[in-house]
Amino acid sequence: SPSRSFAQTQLALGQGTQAEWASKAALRALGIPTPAGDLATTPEEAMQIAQRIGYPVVIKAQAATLAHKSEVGGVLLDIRDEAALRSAWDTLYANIDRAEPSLVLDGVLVEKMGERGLELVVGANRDPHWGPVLMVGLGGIWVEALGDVQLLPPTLPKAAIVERLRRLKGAKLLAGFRGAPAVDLEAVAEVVSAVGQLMLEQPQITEIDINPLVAYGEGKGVVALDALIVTE
Amino acid sequence: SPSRSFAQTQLALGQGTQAEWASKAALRALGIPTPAGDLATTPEEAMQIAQRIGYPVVIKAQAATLAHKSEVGGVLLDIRDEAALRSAWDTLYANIDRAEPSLVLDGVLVEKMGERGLELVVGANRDPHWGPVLMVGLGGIWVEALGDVQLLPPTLPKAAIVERLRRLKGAKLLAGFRGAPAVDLEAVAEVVSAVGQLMLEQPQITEIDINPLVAYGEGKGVVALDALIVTE
Amino acid sequence: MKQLDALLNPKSIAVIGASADHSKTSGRPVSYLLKHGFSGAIYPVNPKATEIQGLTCYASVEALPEAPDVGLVLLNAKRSVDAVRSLAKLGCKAAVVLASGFAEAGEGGQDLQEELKEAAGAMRILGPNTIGLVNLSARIPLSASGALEVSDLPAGHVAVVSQSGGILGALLSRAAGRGIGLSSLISTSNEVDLEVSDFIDYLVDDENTKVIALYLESIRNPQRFREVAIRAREAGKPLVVFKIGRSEAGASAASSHTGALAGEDRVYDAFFRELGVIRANTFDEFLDIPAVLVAGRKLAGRRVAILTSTGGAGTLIADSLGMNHFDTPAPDADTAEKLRALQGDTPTALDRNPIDVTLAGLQPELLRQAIRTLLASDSYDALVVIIGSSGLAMPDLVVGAIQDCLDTNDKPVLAYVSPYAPDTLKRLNSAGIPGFSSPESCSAVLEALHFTGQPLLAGQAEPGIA
Amino acid sequence: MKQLDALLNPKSIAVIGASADHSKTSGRPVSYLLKHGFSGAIYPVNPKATEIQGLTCYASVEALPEAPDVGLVLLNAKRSVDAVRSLAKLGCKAAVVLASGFAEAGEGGQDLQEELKEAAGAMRILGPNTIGLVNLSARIPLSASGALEVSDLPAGHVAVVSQSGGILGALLSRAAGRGIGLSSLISTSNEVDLEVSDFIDYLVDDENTKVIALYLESIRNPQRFREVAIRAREAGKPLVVFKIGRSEAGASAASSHTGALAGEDRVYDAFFRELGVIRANTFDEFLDIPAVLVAGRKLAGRRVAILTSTGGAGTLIADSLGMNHFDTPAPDADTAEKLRALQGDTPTALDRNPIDVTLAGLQPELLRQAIRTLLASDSYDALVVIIGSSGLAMPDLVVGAIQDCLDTNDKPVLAYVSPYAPDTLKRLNSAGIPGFSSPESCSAVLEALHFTGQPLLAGQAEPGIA
Ligand SMILES: CC(C)(COP(=O)(O)OP(=O)(O)OC[C@H]1O[C@@H](n2cnc3c(N)ncnc32)[C@H](O)[C@@H]1OP(=O)(O)O)[C@@H](O)C(=O)NCCC(=O)NCCS
Ligand SMILES: CC(C)(COP(=O)(O)OP(=O)(O)OC[C@H]1O[C@@H](n2cnc3c(N)ncnc32)[C@H](O)[C@@H]1OP(=O)(O)O)[C@@H](O)C(=O)NCCC(=O)NCCS
Ligand SMILES: [Ca+2]
Ligand SMILES: [Ca+2]
Repeated sequence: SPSRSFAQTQLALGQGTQAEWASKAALRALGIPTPAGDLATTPEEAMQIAQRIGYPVVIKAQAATLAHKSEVGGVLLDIRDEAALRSAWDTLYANIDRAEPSLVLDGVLVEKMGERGLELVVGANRDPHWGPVLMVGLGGIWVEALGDVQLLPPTLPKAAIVERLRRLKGAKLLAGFRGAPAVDLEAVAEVVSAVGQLMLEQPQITEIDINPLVAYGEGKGVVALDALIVTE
Repeated sequence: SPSRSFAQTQLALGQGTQAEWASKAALRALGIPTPAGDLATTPEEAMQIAQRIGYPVVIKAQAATLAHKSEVGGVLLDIRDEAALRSAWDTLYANIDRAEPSLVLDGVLVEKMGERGLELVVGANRDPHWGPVLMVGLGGIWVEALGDVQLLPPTLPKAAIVERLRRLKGAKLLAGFRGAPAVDLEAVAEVVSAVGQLMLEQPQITEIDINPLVAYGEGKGVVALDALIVTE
Repeated sequence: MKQLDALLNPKSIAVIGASADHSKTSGRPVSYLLKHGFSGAIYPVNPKATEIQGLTCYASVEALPEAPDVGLVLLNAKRSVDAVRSLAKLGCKAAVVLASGFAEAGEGGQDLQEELKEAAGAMRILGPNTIGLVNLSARIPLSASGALEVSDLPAGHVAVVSQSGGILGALLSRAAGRGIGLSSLISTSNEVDLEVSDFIDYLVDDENTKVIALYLESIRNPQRFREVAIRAREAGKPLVVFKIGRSEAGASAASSHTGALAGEDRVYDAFFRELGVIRANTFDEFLDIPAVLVAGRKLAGRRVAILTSTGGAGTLIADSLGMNHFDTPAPDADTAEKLRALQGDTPTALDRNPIDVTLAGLQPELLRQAIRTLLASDSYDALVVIIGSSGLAMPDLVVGAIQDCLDTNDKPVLAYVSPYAPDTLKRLNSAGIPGFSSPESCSAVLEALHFTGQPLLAGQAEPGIA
Repeated sequence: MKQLDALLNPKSIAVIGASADHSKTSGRPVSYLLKHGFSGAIYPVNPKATEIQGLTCYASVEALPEAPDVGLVLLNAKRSVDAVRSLAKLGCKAAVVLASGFAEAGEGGQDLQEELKEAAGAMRILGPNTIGLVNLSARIPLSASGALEVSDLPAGHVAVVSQSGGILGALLSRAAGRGIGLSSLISTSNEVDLEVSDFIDYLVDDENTKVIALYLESIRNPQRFREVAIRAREAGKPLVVFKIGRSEAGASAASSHTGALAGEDRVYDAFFRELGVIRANTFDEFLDIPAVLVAGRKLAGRRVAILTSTGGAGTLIADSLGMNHFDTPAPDADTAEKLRALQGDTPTALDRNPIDVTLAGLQPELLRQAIRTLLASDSYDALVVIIGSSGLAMPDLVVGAIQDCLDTNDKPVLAYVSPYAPDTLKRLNSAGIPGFSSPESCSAVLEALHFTGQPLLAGQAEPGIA
């Protein structure tokens, strides 16, 4: 459970925009679930990781300066075996080379392919006056085209966070819309709360963006599929 | 273009809820695009149709009383060749047999698999006082979870329909959101207008529901992927 | 049309069941007719009296000396049916039936209402269950509304048609209190015969009426409403609607998306918008908007100048306008130059809007010139003048100064009164300057003006065939 | 706290730059102090006069016979700095600086404001660019606001703190006009020293204040605001906020979703909600809501009884409440029985709400019993009494009848006045019965009561660490 304090962990964040792997490591340290996986710098390492976590996997190019990795072919999904992984590795490096020839990757994040669920967004930034502000909303078009988010103070207890989630315009989707299971709101609230905690404890963090946070049925938790932390 | 009058066509609608194929035939008569395809009563007919329109195809069980066909396995998508079609045919009949043993199908609609685009909903019903009322909205969760629709009088000119589409909460999605192409609003307006025309000319129609109407990029038109007409 | 003219402009009125006791509902109409100076013939009818308020009282309808243009029937429901039958027989043109106990009272009442309809034959009926009507232009009150106790009801150019009798009285009183002149008020209530659309149709041709305000519960015959709404639109007489029944669930049993989503109120909304009918969102707006429309000025864009002598209120108005997507740009160089010239030595910041002309509130000539400058400026489509407590000290002076400038052009000019000043608001409206005490009203009326200025979405909105 | 007490409850006041000319801003404060009956020492200071309004006038601050509790500084910006320095030196506890031309006037003004801060030293400053403050409980006006021209400003239990001076005058005037009693009004404006939060902190301990209304442009120190808001909450003194700056684009350059979506106003909204601070959506609500909260009655649920003698207005209120998700259930059998017993022979439909007790408006005893019955009913959490034109004829009678019933229990009771009747509204509020002329206000105040009754989302909302 995400009750650990960030300060208790050994992780140190660098300055500026953090790569996904580093951002996820920080979130994991707080108990926020992320897909099983690790950073690989060679195809062999990638295969060892995949072996350990099991196929299908996804691979994602990692570099702090690589903002929209999927748009340049830096994310490859649903890789089902060693052969596919080996060829995907080459494809990914070729894609990056084409799009950003001078970019040096930190490596490639090899992760267990996530199951489908309801996509949410959880974020935080600092208001110049009020300090940390958390944001939670339904993912994808909901947040982007509709601005359907709730802003929250960083200290809100979990019950209050759940109550706020229910105020989203698209809240029906959380409650088990059209045969889908009701979403694990407790787990979502724990993530929001942990993000709030992180903002309070680490004043050098200016932004956190978990997009998507995939939520599953009640009791089944959530997984942060992508994450971004910015520090100053 | 959907300027023909329904009355000029030879089509006669039965009474009550019309099956998808009959509903689509009525819409087609007005010039509303539907996927290429036809009704088959034997696997052989199905294969002839598929041969003609080209793979991949979808097959859909047809009967006026079959309201939620996809929920009982009555819709099978992305069938890529003859062998797959033959086996899908059997699967579909088996599914229907299991779910509704006493149901006799009109046949099976074999259609060209539609390309992905932006899903809209276009509908109409009769207000007891005002008469025909048209509805247009973004499809899927937008209309269902959010009620994001515009209601329109049946006589609204196309320019006004386009103007109303832009008032949808999710209107950003129409305008080419996140790199997607701007949607062919003219074509959407033509469908809405044709549905209005149909409601005015055919007082026995109580409801029309096109869900989804898939819209493509500007100049690329729309296709009604599913349709339902109810008469009294 | 002619029949309705007899109802709204009668030369002779029989008051059936008129009572000598003013404390009774049936005692009021005759006194109101006298009090507001009706100059035609008044025939009280009551078997128990020979004279009422100095007028000869007749024992029965049959005993009347002539067929009156209108019979105002103050009897209970059952007796009203008989009186209506007698009036129709006599050749009376229209009757107003106040009694309740008809369709609104359930099944028995529904039957009685059918009887009433039969009894009337070709004679027109307003009501039943109505509080009547008031033709303020001609000062003819055919009503028992207590709001008629007030003597100085200002006549003007806003007509009110209400499906609720109680609301008619409230509107009569509120319009008078705010200095908004009305032409006619009609309560249609049960609409056994004459309905809202009939009066819209009539008022479109009424030269005293420029704006028609409708308080609606439901429209019985939308097709007809559509026709008259289009007539009104074409005649340049805006319709402003306040509609209740907004909270009802609406058509719920429907199986399609359209059915589920097309709640009754949303359907009204769609058709109102199509027809160019302005919908008031709050009850206050229901008078605010007509008060502005009746001035007949045109809003060509969304750029608003705010002229103030009190900082706080100007900012408040600017914020409210901004929330509603109006622009409040700073004066252009030319306009700023002209304003600066007016101010003389007084240092003034003219790089902003609200435009703070510190002394303007106290110097009418300066105020006049500032208003003219802003109205004439190509940077603005409308002007809001803020009246603070200094202006309040000499309302006539400020009101007069604004009034003097209205001939500059026909851009809308509103006044926002910052302190509590009901009398100043009344004076403003009486002078043809729409005055408001809430910032949100300023935004709402400008939005209504903007909507009215738009071409109809539906083009000529050819009525549906079905 | 003590320092603020000297500012709000001074025993002696020096008015620096007091003018004998009442037409000048600097001529007003002394007359207002006299007019509203300030009983302490008033020391006008002006080198050009020896006497002002019968009071000895001093040539300079240095010449004052004692260190005053408060110095009210009416000089221009530059001179104000000197006066403040002299006052501080003399041992004056607080100064109010009216002059504009400080931080709000750009860079030069910003420098002058720094000088002012230095000059004040330990002495507290209200302003500059303020219209001052008014302690209505103790009848001490330290202000030049023209709203003080009115003599009968009702004292009460709503405090107003405003970042705009102009709005302070408007609120003073509007509250008086509506019969809403205020405790203190303070305009903080430039906040060189004392800021809104300081006054919240003070007013939480002020026994005359039950509700604190805040007109805000921006909060300089949200952390401190959070602390005092929680103090107010714990003391049971609701904060009601009207905040402008709602239309600004907000933090736009941010790269994350949160940044893009967390517009400044939405952030305020989130924190206000967390802290239990009620946000008024319209300027009218900014007085409507305090008027209800100050009555101190508790809303336990969302079921509202509407008692009316005029059909139309009752339906209008029911519709507005319904739109806002309040329930208006028909009376339960027991309640209906009791109401029927009151009505005697008069046939009344008691299967519905609005509850139409036809004669109640005219028979005070019947009205009283109907009110008591509805308040006592387990079916309702609140009551709206509608006053129609009949009630208007004898306002004292209706107001008195409602007032008599307030002791039944502590459910909220509101009055909606259907006709135009500003005096009746004033009388109602003065009698402790929140009265409204707009249906939307009734819904808004009930919503505010509901919100106040909810436990704080944030629990004890432990202030953030960062
Ligand atoms: C309509 C209303 C005024 C009738 O009053 P009423 O006292 O019930 O009427 P009645 O039929 O009993 O008699 C009224 C008078 O007419 C007289 N009368 C009786 N029969 C008569 C007849 N055939 N011709 C003329 N007068 C007659 C009676 O003698 C009585 O006179 P009085 O007052 O001098 O004693 C009253 O019922 C009322 O106010 N109802 C509510 C109406 C309403 O709510 N409308 C909607 C508003 S929103
Ligand atoms: C603050 C304000 C009242 C000062 O008025 P002013 O005339 O510019 O002030 P001055 O400094 O020139 O002098 C004022 C008076 O003080 C006198 N005075 C000058 N120096 C003085 C001194 N050192 N001590 C005492 N009196 C002095 C002057 O003789 C003059 O007296 P008179 O009026 O009898 O001639 C005026 O500038 C004003 O109203 N400003 C706007 C304030 C405002 O908007 N506040 C925010 C409200 S929301
Ligand atoms: Ca992402
Ligand atoms: Ca479908």
